[in-house]
Amino acid sequence: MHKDLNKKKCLEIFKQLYLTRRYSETVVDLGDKGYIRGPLHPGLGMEAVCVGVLNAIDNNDFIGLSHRGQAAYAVRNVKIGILLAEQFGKKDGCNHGKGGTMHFNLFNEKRLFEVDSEVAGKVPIFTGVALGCKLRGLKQISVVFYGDGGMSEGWVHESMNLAKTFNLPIIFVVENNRYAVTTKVEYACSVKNLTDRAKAYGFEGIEVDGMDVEKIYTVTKESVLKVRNGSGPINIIANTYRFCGHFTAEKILNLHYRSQEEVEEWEKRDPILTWPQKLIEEGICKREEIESVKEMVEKEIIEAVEFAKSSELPTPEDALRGMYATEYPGIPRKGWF
Amino acid sequence: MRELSCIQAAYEGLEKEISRDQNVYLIKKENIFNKKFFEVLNNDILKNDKVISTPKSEATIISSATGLALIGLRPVVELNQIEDIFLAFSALIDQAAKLRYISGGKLMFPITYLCVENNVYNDNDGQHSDNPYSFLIHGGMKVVIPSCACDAKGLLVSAIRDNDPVAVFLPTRVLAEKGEVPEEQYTIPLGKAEIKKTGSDITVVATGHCVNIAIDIARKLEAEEGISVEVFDPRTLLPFDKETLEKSISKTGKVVIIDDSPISCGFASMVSSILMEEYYEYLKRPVRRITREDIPIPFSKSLKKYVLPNSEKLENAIRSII
Amino acid sequence: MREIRYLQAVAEALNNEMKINEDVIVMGEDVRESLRGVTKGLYNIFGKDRVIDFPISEQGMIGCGIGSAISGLRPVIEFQINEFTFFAFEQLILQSQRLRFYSGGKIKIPVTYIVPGSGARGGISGQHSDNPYSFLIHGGMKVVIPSCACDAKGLLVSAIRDNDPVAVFLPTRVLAEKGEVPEEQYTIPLGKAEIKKTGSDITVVATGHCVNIAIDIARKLEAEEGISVEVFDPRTLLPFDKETLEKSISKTGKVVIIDDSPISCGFSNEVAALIGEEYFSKIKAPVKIIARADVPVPFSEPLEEYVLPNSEKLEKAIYMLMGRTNA
Amino acid sequence: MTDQISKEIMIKFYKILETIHIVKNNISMLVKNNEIEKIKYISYGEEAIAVGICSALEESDIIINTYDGISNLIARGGNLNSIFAEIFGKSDGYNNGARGYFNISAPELGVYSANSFSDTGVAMGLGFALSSKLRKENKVIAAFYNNETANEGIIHESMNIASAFDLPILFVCKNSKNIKGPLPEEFLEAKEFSMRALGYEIHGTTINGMDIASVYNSAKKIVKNIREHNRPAILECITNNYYEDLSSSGLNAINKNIFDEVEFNDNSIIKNFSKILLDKSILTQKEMKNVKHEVSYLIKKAIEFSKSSVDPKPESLTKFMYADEYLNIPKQGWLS
Repeated sequence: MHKDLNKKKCLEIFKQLYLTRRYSETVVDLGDKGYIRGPLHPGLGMEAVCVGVLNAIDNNDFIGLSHRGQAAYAVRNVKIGILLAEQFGKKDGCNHGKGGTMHFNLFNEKRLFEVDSEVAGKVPIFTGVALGCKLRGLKQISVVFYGDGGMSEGWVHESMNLAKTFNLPIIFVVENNRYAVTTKVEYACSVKNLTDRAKAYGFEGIEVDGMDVEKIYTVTKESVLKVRNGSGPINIIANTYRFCGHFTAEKILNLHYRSQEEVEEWEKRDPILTWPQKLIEEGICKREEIESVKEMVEKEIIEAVEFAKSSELPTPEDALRGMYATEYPGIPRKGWF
Repeated sequence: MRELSCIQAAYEGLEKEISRDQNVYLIKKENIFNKKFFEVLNNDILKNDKVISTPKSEATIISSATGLALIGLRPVVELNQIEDIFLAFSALIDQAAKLRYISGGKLMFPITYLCVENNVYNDNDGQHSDNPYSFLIHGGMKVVIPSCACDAKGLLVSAIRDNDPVAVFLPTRVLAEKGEVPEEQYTIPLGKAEIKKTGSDITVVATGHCVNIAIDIARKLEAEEGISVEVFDPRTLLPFDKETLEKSISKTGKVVIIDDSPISCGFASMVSSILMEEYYEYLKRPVRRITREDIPIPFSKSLKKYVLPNSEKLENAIRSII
Repeated sequence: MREIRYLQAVAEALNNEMKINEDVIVMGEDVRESLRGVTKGLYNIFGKDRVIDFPISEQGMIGCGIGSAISGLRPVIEFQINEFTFFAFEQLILQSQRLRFYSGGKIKIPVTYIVPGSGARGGISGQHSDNPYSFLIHGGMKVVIPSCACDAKGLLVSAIRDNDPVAVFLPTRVLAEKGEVPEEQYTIPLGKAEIKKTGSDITVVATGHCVNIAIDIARKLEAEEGISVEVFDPRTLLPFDKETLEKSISKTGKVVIIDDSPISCGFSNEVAALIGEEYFSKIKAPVKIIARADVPVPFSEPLEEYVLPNSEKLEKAIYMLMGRTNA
Repeated sequence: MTDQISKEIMIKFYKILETIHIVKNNISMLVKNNEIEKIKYISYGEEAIAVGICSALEESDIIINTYDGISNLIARGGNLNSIFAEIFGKSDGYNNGARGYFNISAPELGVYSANSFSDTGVAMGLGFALSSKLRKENKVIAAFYNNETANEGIIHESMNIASAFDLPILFVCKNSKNIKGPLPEEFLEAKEFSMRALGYEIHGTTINGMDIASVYNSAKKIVKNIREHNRPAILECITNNYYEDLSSSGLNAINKNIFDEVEFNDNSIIKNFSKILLDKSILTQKEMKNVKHEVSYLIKKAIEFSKSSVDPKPESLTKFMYADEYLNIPKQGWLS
């Protein structure tokens, strides 16, 4: 075990993993029951990447999340209630019901940014954030998550070039879950070794097992040190897998892009199972301690659901507020009604 | 008062704003003009370390300006080819214009896009010849298009101080036009139109360089035939100053709109639809639109004139409804 | 006649067209598996050479479509999400729409862009709910938005056979609706509107899923209030069939426009401006516009309802124009 | 290197080089004399690349231009009459007067251009390559782009797709050491653009783009490779570009000549090449002079032809715009 990962930290990490998992499952369940509108994109199976990376950096470093980065909220102690309230479209949601799933905004409070849901859209934005940090002389670094699908998007390439050009303090984390919706990474991506992309721009790319929190933690710790010293960007490729479909509607679509065996093979490496097992095997903590964490999480989830259910819906007229920071009469225009 | 060209006025405003506010940065692409551009303007903005030169990657540059704004800076992004708006359409329409709203009104994106040399009069064949502001209006972004040097400075400064993304278009045709510009820093509020010439028979709504066309025609018609033309320059296309237009239209009851962007779903259509919906009772005659046709700009001179709005078309339109 | 769903009609049209014409190929993201259902099963029939999955690279994909269209293929490109058009906006407008012009009319670019699931789907928030057709109209591209299954099949076939880029928008809210659709392959010409319901008191110009809203309201008002509403569905937004609109307006003299894209510089504005310019003398009352407010679509249901056009707003507008007090 | 190239081809190269150069000089004169529509600038220094690459391709192959399409077009055997008619905006031009100088294209010769200064036409090359592959036409597509646009996302997308789909494209990067403010190297840790090939598992080479023989030989080899294996490749050609500024609008209306008065007339490519020809006694001074005279004569004829050509008719606007025409489009505003 990495020297920084003491018992307390290890249990905390388990709590974060488990809370994320339970939150995702709860959301899917609530979606099925009709409490949450629209499709959901849970990161089931991919929790380790986010948890590993976020534990290895400071709490005030800037994070651009992918749409499967729900674990980040658990790591930064966000109340699950306000996320659920947002997904219920309620007033107490973190975006007051305007953003919904995939757009949680906790940037001011927690430096977590998920507002934008464009494919890899946060990559150029966070290149800008990193540039801003450099211009303003801030010590914070930026970490931005995107998927293997996003790697084919033009602005990811532009951002990597720009980040190296200005030697920006940014870590690009690719959550390579092997499928861009249904398209295999081997089909869409022209390099076998994904780290070659970074090398083509003259900076380091590191591949890491994305199901192993400790490995991710170690790699990130080392990278952060270099990035903070001003040696420019780093690209981490974390190989992981999503256990669920691309989105919740997938189960009715009858898709055949991957085999059941493949899913089961990966499920054996589920961080929610392997991490506590490792802790127990290495004698870091006891089974009972793990169980008590689980109980705590269940309670938290129940409270959060209650909170979200009891929160009020926004008033319809709110729909026209919040578009502009400097307001003028007559905008936003709304037509005749 | 001293006279400056429109572009000099704009960059003077920008330079002073950069020195005044430590958060204002100029992000510009490296390009062919770089070395001499500011020498020509007699402006030493480049000596300022708050000017960031970037490689040509428009989508990322515009999107990263959103990132700069996210942590409290007020970037001014110079777009010197109008293609940039198309290449970075996602970053403009889907990110900058939307993110504040999606965040529940919590985040703020004070970004200014300064679009210089943006139309057909810049000797580039048909390329870089678009005036894509109607796209941005449809996307909900504030759009400013000054028609003279004095407006250029004041509106640009307002745009920089505005807390939302604002696109400022400096039409090529007016870049070199000189006008009186106060030395001190001043602002002209967004969303306020100006009556560039008063009149009582007909209102001409004109934007950008078309304002000058309209004023010339107005003078000519007044002198030669006693037709009194009022020239209405909205200056800000979004927010649009309906109230001033109402005043003008209640007086004249007749409107011609002249605008240099394609006609379908363009700015002229928006003004016309406002008139048809809200000020219908004042209207005595059809609302005429003189705009660019829905056709790209051809190279051939003989074809160009069919595509672009010009004074002859405006004059005909005025006569047709007087 | 048999009844099938809108989406089935679209898929059938595409399938038949690929059988008839070997040059028709399908490109898009996840088109093999088909998330949206438009291309379902095509991969098994036509194979990897004619059903081509792309990486998430919209610019590259559209560029590839343009090149293959110039060299004689007829690509049908699916945008999985309506906002993906923004990524490739430069390729869509500056290249695919204009290259023919700048070649001096020497080349043809017969590309069809399909945008399935355009518009708000309910709970998918600001960045996946747009109806970006007004952007394309302003760029000069032919735009089609069928409102029923029968139109969808015929118009899609016409779009594929058209020798210019045509964007076909399939509004989410009608994808599951059933309608009578002939079995054989047929075309409905672009640029021809259809009067979906005749009436004499007022004309409602409606697009996409708003056509159904308008028809429902028209029936209701006719039965309950005796107001005779004519529902005008342009079907093709560019070219716009103003002749049919003129006929309708000459009869009614009153117009409401209902359209699900943002109001400013949107399609609704274009129609209103057209009326103000060319049919001013035929109009007896102000034109009313029911369109989306100029904000991204919010997530929460009451907020979303407030922003989008709906039947309640349309009903009020009609009452108002008819001078009824219950407005 | 030059030894491998036959005498006839060397002479042909010389003639094309001179033609491109004299055509550009003539256009510049026409702009200065206000005889044609304004053109913002004319670039010199890319002629060897145009001639080398275009000569290495087969006739059925396809070329995607940058803004300097005219060099490619002439190297491809473009008709001078049609070229000048286009620059005069006349109906006999390659694009019937719609396009003009920049990004001129000639579909009949397989020379295409995007409507772009950002070289986004590279993506279009994917489509030509794809359809050639599907129809087994065995074409190679040469897609040109510049160093300044090499950082555009669309170039990356295109290279990724080309490699993932095994498409026969040659990406030709014209890396000019001379233009656009600071050298592009300042923006690039990887000093050469061909290094980008690593990110797509394709072949990348950097050569001297001022040396026509080296361009021709490398291109020949790479094109052969592409044709056999259906794999894309990057060929980076280092050049020295110069711009001659001709614009008169916008900023230049305030102060003429934003560009440095560089040796835009610098014809080092031709000078060096002539020297080789003389040294190897392939051509004599006199024969060279004759070539120049011959070319100048043809150009004079072409200019005369263009002046007498008719203006395109306004109806052609609609025809250019849509292949299938309908009522009411393209929409035209109110006209009396």
